[in-house]
Amino acid sequence: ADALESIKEAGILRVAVPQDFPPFGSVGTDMKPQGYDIDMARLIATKLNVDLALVPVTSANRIPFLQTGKVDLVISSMGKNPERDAVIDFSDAYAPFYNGVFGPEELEVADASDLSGKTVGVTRGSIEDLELTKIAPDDATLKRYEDNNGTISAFLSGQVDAIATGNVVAAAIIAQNPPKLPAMKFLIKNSPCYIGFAEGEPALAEAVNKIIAEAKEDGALDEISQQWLGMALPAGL
Amino acid sequence: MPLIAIDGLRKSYGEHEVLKGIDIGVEKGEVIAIIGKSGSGKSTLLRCINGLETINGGSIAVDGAELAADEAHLRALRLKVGMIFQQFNLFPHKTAGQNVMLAQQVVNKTGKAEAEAMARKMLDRVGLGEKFDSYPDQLSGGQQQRVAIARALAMEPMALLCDEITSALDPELVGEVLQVVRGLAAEGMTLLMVTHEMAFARDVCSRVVFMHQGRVHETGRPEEVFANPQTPELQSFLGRSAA
Amino acid sequence: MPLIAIDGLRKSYGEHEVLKGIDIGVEKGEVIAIIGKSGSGKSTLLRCINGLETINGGSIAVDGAELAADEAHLRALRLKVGMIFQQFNLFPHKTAGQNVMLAQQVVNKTGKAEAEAMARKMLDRVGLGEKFDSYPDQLSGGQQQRVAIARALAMEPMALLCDEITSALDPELVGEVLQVVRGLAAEGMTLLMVTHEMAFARDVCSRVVFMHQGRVHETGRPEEVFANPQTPELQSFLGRSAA
Amino acid sequence: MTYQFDFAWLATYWPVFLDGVLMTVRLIVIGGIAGLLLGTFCAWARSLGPVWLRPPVIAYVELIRNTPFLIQLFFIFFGLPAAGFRLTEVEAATLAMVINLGAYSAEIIRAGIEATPKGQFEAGASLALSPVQTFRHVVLVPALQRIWPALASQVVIVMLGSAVVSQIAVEDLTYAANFAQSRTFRAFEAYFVSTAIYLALAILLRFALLQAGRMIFPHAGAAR
Amino acid sequence: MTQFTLIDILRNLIFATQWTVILSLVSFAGGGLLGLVLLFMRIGKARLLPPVVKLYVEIFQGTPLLMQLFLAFFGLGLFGIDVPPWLAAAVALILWTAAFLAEIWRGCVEAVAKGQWEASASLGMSYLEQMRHVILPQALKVAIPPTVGFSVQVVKGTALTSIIGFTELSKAGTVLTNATFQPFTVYGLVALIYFALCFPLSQAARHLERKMNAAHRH
Ligand SMILES: Nc1ncnc2c1ncn2[C@@H]1O[C@H](COP(=O)(O)OP(=O)(O)OP(=O)(O)O)[C@@H](O)[C@H]1O
Ligand SMILES: Nc1ncnc2c1ncn2[C@@H]1O[C@H](COP(=O)(O)OP(=O)(O)OP(=O)(O)O)[C@@H](O)[C@H]1O
Ligand SMILES: [Mg+2]
Ligand SMILES: [Mg+2]
Repeated sequence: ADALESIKEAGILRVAVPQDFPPFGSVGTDMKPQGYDIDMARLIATKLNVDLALVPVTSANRIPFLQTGKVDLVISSMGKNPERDAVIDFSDAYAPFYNGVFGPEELEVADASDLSGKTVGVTRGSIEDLELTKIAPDDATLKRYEDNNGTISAFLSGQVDAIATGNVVAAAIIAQNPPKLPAMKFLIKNSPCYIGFAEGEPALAEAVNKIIAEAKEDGALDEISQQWLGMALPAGL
Repeated sequence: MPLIAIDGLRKSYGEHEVLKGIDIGVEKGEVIAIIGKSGSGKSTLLRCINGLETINGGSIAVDGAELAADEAHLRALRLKVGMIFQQFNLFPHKTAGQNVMLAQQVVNKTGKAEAEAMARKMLDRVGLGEKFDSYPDQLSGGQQQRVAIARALAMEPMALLCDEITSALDPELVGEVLQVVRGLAAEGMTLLMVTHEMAFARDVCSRVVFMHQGRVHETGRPEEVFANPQTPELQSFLGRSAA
Repeated sequence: MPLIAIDGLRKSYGEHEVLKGIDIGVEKGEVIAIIGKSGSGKSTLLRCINGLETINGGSIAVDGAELAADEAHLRALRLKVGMIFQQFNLFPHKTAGQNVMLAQQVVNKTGKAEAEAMARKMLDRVGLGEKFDSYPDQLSGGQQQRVAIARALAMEPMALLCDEITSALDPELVGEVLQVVRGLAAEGMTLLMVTHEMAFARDVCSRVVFMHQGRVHETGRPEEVFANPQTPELQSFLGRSAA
Repeated sequence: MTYQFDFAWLATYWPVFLDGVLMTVRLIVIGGIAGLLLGTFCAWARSLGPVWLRPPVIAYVELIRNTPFLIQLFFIFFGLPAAGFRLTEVEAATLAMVINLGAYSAEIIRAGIEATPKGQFEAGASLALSPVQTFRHVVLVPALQRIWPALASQVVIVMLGSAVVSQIAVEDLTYAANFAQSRTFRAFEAYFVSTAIYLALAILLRFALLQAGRMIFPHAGAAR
Repeated sequence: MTQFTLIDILRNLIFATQWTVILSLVSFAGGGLLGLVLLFMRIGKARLLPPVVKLYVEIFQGTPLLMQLFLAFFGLGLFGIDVPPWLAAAVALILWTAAFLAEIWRGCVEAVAKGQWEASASLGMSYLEQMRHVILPQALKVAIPPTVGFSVQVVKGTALTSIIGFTELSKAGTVLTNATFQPFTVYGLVALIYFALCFPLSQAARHLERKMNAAHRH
C-alpha cells in the first residue's frame, strides 16, 4: 500500500527521533523528548493533519526501525551517504550539521592524522562513525558505542581522548557545564540532516519535501533553528 | 472360569526376559501367596496384572475381560483389581480420609457425601476410623499401609494385589497390617500377595506359588508346599528363609 | 609421669554437663578400654583429648605438655595422639595411599617419596599393601577402617584414640580390624579405645574404664572388672551387653 | 513476508565476527577462572572464614545477585571514573564478569562445602592439619566435585550474559553483530548469525567444562 | 538546557521503575502461562512434543537474552507485525521466562515419587486425573521457592530491554546520566532500586525453601 495513504488512514505519523542527542533530541526533566528533530516531526504531523507518535531510537537502530516498518519516518539528525541511500530514501535536507572531532582544550589534534595513537569515541552507525572510519589513521582506536549516551558518557568519564560528533551536540554539552569541556579539533564533514523513509514511496517523499520547502519559505524552520541551534538557518541548505 | 486367568504371560525389560511364560488361574475367594527369591519376577507379575507394565506375550483376563493396552480397558481393569504397594504410596498432600475418597470422586464420580461415608466405613474396617483427618506423615508406617488398604477397598475391587506390603514396616507394626489382611481373607476377598511372611502364608493362604527365574516353579496348598517342597530350589529357598 | 594425664576434666554442651570431672592417667604402652552406656560421655572424652572439643574445666596433658586452645598447641597435641573414628572418615577423593600420605606432606612437609614409602609401610602393616591405589569407595568397611588406622599411624603418634571403630562394620569384617589393633597393642602402642567388644577388651586391654553419667564409675584390670563388677550400674551394664 | 534474506555481507564481515568470538572467549576464560577463584574464596569466607569477614562477603554476594549485570557494567565503566578509578572497557568488562560470577559461584560452592560431612573436618583436624589446610586438601575438592555441573551451568550463563559488554564498546560477538548491521543494515541476519554462534559457544563451553570436570576429579565416587 | 536536581533524578528513576515492574509482571505472568503449556507438552504423552520443547528450552537457555530481544525486535517486524519496543521486550522476555520456568517445573514434576503415579494409576485414574489431583498439587509445592527465586532473574532481565530502546529503569539511568553528567550517582541509584526490587524476592525464595525443608510435606 502507499505509505502516505496508510498514514492518513491511521491518522497517526510514527517518527523515529533521538533522545540521546542534544540539541536534536534529548529529554527534559519530565523525561519527554525535546529538540530540533522533535519539533520538525511535530511540524510535519501538523501539516499532514495527523497525530504524532514519537519513537525514541538510537543511531544504531534507527534504520532497522524504518526497514521493519516500525516507523514511517526517521527524523533523527541523520546524514546521507551512499550506503544508506542504497537501503532507504532521503528527503531534502532539513537541518544543518557539521560533525567534527572534539576533545579537551589541552589535546593537540588539528587533523585526522593527529589522531594517531589516540582513542576516539563515536556513536556506532552514525555518519561520524562511517566517515572517521575512512579517514582515521590505522593506529587510532575507534571506540564505537551503542548510542550517543554511551559516547558522551565515555568522553565525560575520560574513557576516550576525544569524540566525534556534531558541533551543535558539543555546544549542547558545553551548555550544561560538564566536568570536561569539549573543544572543536577539526571538521570531518558538512553533513546536513535528512529525513529518512522507506524506499519506493514517491507520494510520501513528495509530501515531506513539500512541507520542508514551505517551512524554509515561511520561516518555521528558521524559528526551530533559532530555538535549538541558536543560529539562523544557513541559506544554502 | 477363574476370576483372574493368566496365560503364557511373558515380559521383558529390553533384552532381559523377566517373566518367561506364566500360567495361573485365580478363583474367586482364593488367597494366593507368591513367594520366591529377589529378582524372580514376583513384583513384575503383579504389576502386569494391574496393567502397570505392558506385556510382551500371553494374556491376562480378569472376570472374563482381556487386558488391552488402551486407556479405557486399563481403567476398567484397575477398577476390578486394586493394588497395594510396599511403599504405601499414600498421597502426602491429602488426609487419610481424602486419600480414600479421591478415586471414588474422580473416577467413579461419586458425590462427596457418599464418598465420605464410604471412606469412613473403610477406615473403620482397617481400624483407623479416628484418623480420618490425619495426614500420612502423621501416621505410623503400619497405619499408612492400612490407609492404603482402605483406599483400595473403597473402589470395591473384585481382587486385591499386595506386593510385600509389610516389608517396609518395623517388625512391631507388621502384625497390625497382617491382621487386616487376615480379616479380608476371612470375608472372602480374592487376594494375590507377594510375601516373605511364611508363617502368615501357611496360616491364611489357600495356595502358594513359588516363582523362580521368571517361571512358576512349584505350586500347591501351603501345608504341602512347606512340608514337602518338591524341587531343590524351593527346598533351598525355604531352608534359607527359615534360618 | 603418665603419657596422658587427665585431671578434673569437665565439659558441657550448653546447660548439659556431659563430663563431670574425669581423672585418668594413661601410662605409655597401656591399652585402655572405655565402656559405658550410650550417652555416658565416652566419645566426648576422646574428642576432648584430641582437642576436637573445647573443655570447660580441668586439664589434659599429653607427654607433659598441657592442652591449650590455640592453634599451635592443638597441632602439637594432635601430632602426639592420633584418632580413629567410627565412620572411618577417609578422604573420598584420595586413594588409600594418598589418604595416608596427605598429613605427612602437608603437616610434616615430608617429601613425596618419603611419604609414599611410609604410606606403603603402614598399609602393609594393616595388611593392605596392594590397595595403595584404591579409592575408599572401592574398599570394604573393614578395609577402609584399616586404612584409617594406617593413616593415623603414619604420623607416628605416641597414642591412638579409637572411638567404636568396629561399630559401623558388618559382623564378618569386625575381626580383621580388631586383629590389626591387637597387633598394635602387642607392639606396645598406647591405646585408648571406646568399644562394645567385651571379649576383645578382656583379651587385649590392660585396664577397663567404665563411664556412667559423665563420671568414671569404676575402673580396674579387665579380669577383675568383668568377673567382679563392684557397682550395680556396671553389673547391670555387663549383664545387658552379655545378653 | 516481503523481506529478502541476504547473508552475502558475511563474506566481508566474517573477520569482525571472528574477532568478536575471540573476545567473548577471552572474556569468559579470564572471567571464568578469576570468578571461580573469587567465588571459592567467598564461599570459604562465608561458611568457614573469620566472623568479621562474613558481613562484607554477604553484602557483596547479595548486592551482585540482586542487580542487573548491565548496571554493574555501567557503574564500573562510567561511574567509577567519577570516583577516580578508570579501567579500559575490556578491563571493566572482565572485572564485571569476575565479580558477577564470583557472587553466583560463591553461593553454589558454599552449598557444596556445607554438604561436607562433619567427620571430614574432624579427620583433617585430628591429623593435625590446620583449618585452612583441611579446607584446601580435604574439603574443597569433593565440595567442588559435588556442585560442578551447577557451576558449569553458571559459567555458561555468565558467558551469555556477557553479550551486553558491547554497550561499553568492548568488541565482542554482540559488537560484531551490531557493527555489521550498522554498516550493512542487515539487522535480522546479523543477530541471527551471532545468536547461532552463541548457541554453539554455549554448547561447547558446557561440554568443555564437564569434560574438564572429569579430568580435575578423576574419581567419580568422591562426590557424595 | 535543563538542569536536574537529585530529586528530579530520583523522581524520574522511580517513574521509570514502574515500567520495569510492569514489564516484569507481564513477563512473569505470560512466561508462567506459556511455561505451563510447555511443561504439559514436555511431560505429556504425545511422542513428538517433548523433543520440540527440549529444543526450545535448549535454544532459549543457550543464547543471550539480549540476542533474543534483538531478534524479536527486528525479526517480528519482518513478518509485517508492527512491534513497538515494549511489545518486542514483552514477547522476548515471555519466551525466555517460559523456557526457564518450564524446565524448573519439569524438575519439580519429576521429583514427585514414581509410586505416586503407580498408586493413582492402580486406582483407575486417567493421565489427566493423575496430573490434576495427585502429581501437580505435590509438584506445585516444591515449585514455589525456585519459581520465586527465578522472578529475580526476570526483573534483572528487563534491564536488557533498554538496549532495544524501551525506557525502563536502566534506560532512564543512561538517559539521565547524559543529562546530568553524574554517572556514579545515577547508576548507584539505579542499582539500589533494582536491589530494592530483587532482594525481597530472593529472601522470600530462601525463606520458602527453608520452610519447606523443615515443614511437614502436606
Ligand atoms: N523397570 C525395570 N527395568 C529393567 N529391569 C527391571 C525393571 N524392574 C524390574 N527389573 C528386573 O526384573 C527382574 C525381576 O524384578 P522383580 O521386581 O519382579 O523381582 P521380585 O521378585 O519382585 O524381587 P524382590 O523380592 O527383590 O522385590 C529383576 O532382575 C529386576 O532387575
Ligand atoms: N555436639 C553436641 N551438642 C550437644 N550435646 C551433645 C553433643 N555431642 C554429644 N552430646 C551429648 O553428650 C552426651 C554424651 O555424648 P557422647 O557422644 O559422648 O556419648 P557416648 O558415650 O559416646 O555414647 P554412644 O555410645 O552413643 O556413642 C549425650 O547426652 C549427647 O546427647
Ligand atoms: Mg518385588
Ligand atoms: Mg560415642
